[in-house]
Amino acid sequence: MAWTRDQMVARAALELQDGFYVNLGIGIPTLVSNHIPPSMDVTLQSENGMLGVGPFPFEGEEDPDLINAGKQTVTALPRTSYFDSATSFAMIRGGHIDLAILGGMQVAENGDLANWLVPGKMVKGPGGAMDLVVGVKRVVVVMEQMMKEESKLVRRCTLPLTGQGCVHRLITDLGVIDIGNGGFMLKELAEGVTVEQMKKSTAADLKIGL
Amino acid sequence: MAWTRDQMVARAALELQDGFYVNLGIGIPTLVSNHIPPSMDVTLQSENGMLGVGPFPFEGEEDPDLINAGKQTVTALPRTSYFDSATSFAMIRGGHIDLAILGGMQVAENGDLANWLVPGKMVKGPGGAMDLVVGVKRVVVVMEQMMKEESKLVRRCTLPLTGQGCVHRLITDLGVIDIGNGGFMLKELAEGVTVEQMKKSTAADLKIGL
Amino acid sequence: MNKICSSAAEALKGALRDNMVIAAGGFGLCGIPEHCITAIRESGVKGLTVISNNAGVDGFGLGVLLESGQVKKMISSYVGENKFFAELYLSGKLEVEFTPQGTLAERLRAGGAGIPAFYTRTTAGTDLAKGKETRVFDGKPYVMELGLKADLAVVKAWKGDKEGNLIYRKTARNFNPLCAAAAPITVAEVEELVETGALDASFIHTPGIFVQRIFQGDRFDKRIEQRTLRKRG
Amino acid sequence: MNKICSSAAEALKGALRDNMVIAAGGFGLCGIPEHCITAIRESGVKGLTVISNNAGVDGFGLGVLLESGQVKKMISSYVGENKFFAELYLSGKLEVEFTPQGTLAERLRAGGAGIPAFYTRTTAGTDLAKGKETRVFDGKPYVMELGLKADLAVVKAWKGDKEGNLIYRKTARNFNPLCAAAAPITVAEVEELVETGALDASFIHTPGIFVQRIFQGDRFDKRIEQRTLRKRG
Repeated sequence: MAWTRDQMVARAALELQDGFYVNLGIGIPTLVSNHIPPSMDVTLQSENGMLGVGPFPFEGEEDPDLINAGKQTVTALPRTSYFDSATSFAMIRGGHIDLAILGGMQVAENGDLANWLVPGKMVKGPGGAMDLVVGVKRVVVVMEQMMKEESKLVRRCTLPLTGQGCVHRLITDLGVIDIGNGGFMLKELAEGVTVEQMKKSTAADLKIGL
Repeated sequence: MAWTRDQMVARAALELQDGFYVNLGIGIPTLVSNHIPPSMDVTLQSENGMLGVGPFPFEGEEDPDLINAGKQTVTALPRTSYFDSATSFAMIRGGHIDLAILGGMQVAENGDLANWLVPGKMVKGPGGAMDLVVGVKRVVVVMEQMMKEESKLVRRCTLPLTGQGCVHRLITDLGVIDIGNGGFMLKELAEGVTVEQMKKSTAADLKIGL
Repeated sequence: MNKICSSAAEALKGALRDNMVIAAGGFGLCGIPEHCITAIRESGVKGLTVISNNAGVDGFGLGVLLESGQVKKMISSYVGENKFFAELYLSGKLEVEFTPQGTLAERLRAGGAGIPAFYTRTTAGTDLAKGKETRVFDGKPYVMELGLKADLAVVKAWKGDKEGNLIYRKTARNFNPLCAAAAPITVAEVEELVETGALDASFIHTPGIFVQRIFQGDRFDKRIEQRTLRKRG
Repeated sequence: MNKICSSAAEALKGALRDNMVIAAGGFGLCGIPEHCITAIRESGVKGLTVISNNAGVDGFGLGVLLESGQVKKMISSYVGENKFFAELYLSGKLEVEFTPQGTLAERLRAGGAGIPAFYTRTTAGTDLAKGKETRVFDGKPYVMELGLKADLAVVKAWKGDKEGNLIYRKTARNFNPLCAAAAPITVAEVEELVETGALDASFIHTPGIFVQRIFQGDRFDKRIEQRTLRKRG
């Protein structure tokens, strides 16, 4: 047993706090926006130049001039502001964003993150991820724990790094793992997942901090 | 005989060209705006954040939110745009301004300019002058040639520099002097001024290029 | 000084040459100078280095310049949407300088602002920092990045006036103002050319000093890359 | 998260301490946060380092904090309008870090944007470059300047909403947006506090993320420093 993608995303939403400015990465992290409690005041930043990202539009209301960093059509909110890319990354690099929730391909026990390149195979580019991981106050990675038969939680990343020592917390389909001085520290298990299973699915030491 | 202040300023206005973006320094250079030919399309920049500076307001129309870099009340034109100080100096430092006309206390034959500090006496600060002299494509200095009994055209500046080798042309009450590889080069004499008088009023070599 | 042109072709006349560097605004297909891209394609100019956050998609945006073989090198942050790009790159037919999005934005801004270099934490300790100077500030490593200038910038705005003052609409702003300031010749295509004075002076995004030529595009395609909707009810 | 305060005193509550660094917007007396300056004076906080392009005039603007002896150091570009300032400085009672206006603007922007240092031609070869690193790019000397951050920023805007989104009026913008981004706590005083949504999202000068507290000033003095007029007719 493990968390479904939706459960992972719901768990990731618990990282949000009232008043937070948050950047959600492309893909699974974007889904976190569906789980923001209505009572909570969270402002989403999209690095293409928007603060206060609203929900997807209803059919017929989509606007080609209004997209998020994943190039998806979105809507505005009363609080929304638009700005150029330099200002957007001034926010990010300058430490003004409270939380980034990003996807990952590998996370190492020293907090290194790889999520932008598989040499010779995948060529997409770093996008805004490299700026987000060094600039945002807290970085949470949401990803499946295993890639085929291999754990994505490793001693040292073998894929090219996105950032060094930048990940604070990992949310996978198996549970929640923090990264501290000593490496991976298990904080929560998904329903039905055992410590043993979590250890097997981690290609590095795992301290238990449940 | 020599040029009056108004004649100096009128001569400085001949430096303008159609389509130019121009920054006029505080004081005498500001007066150049009175001499722009109506047929000429010149846009004035003020480093406090305005492109397209209009004339002084009529009485009763002055606006405390609309001033030039000399803190004088001004007006807007149809073409006007406002921006913050970083953008303003991006224009200046980035080489987007065609011409700056500035005041001076000393100009040296190597093009050095001093116009911001008399140690122990005057304390005003560099303002925007140090950015203007390095960033603007062409720098013209307008000033009296003599300060009391001393020439302001010198071999080397004794006052603290505003910028190194930055002045292209000097317009004084006695005439027009260019600065090139070889030092000062006399280009024009004011009405009634002799070469001899100009040489006496220059504390450095003066080539004659009339 | 007349900045107004009747078409992209006229606006780009004399401004194109082989092996030049062109900065192009836009994020994905949002706010791209589509008329200028078409005119560049039709001009046949080649060996281009193009600075653009993305590379369009197959068959639209900058993708068309990749397909026509006019581009030698891209300086971009993300090209995940373009399959043909990936083929060209992986087969060594296209040179790519991957630059993180924030670094790309800041390098363009620096180029336009007379800043030859700056330091950023971004890429420190990664492959993209290889060959670059690093330096420690406050105990953390930073990478020196160089300002980026182009020979020509092509940008797309919502409205513009005859002085070249521009405003952008919503997220179609993105890299456009940065590109506009980073080149000695900037060509702006606008959806609506308005009289000088029609734009509010306090809300101009790109002051006219950064724009040398401007034209009103006759029809904008403005394609949507990811049409993502929510259900009613 | 409520950012709205009823007064400058409430907005600055808990944000002031001796020997702190405060960045203050404004150019001359144009666009200065006059209510915050008064509240800082009344708080009695001392030993301040103030980052501001100018130092007000005798009796108004930052001049009042100089007169009350609360300022230890100014980081400014031009202080020619303030006689008392000159006295304090020449008698060694006030420390001054003269920073060219463009460098000051860029240092504040860098501080807010996570750029620890950048290079500029400005001051190269002058006394103000002494003790600073210089470096040659493209054959010309450049000076390394450090990003500038404050503990607190006080800014003045024309209109603001409850999220802290701000717009400025005409040349009263100047250093205000740069100061707002360069401090972890920014207090904005506005002439008019409007409902969220009343400002056009494409024309917001300072997005709310840069503003932590906001209040509507009850009356703005808005003095004119050089009332310069032209004659009718």
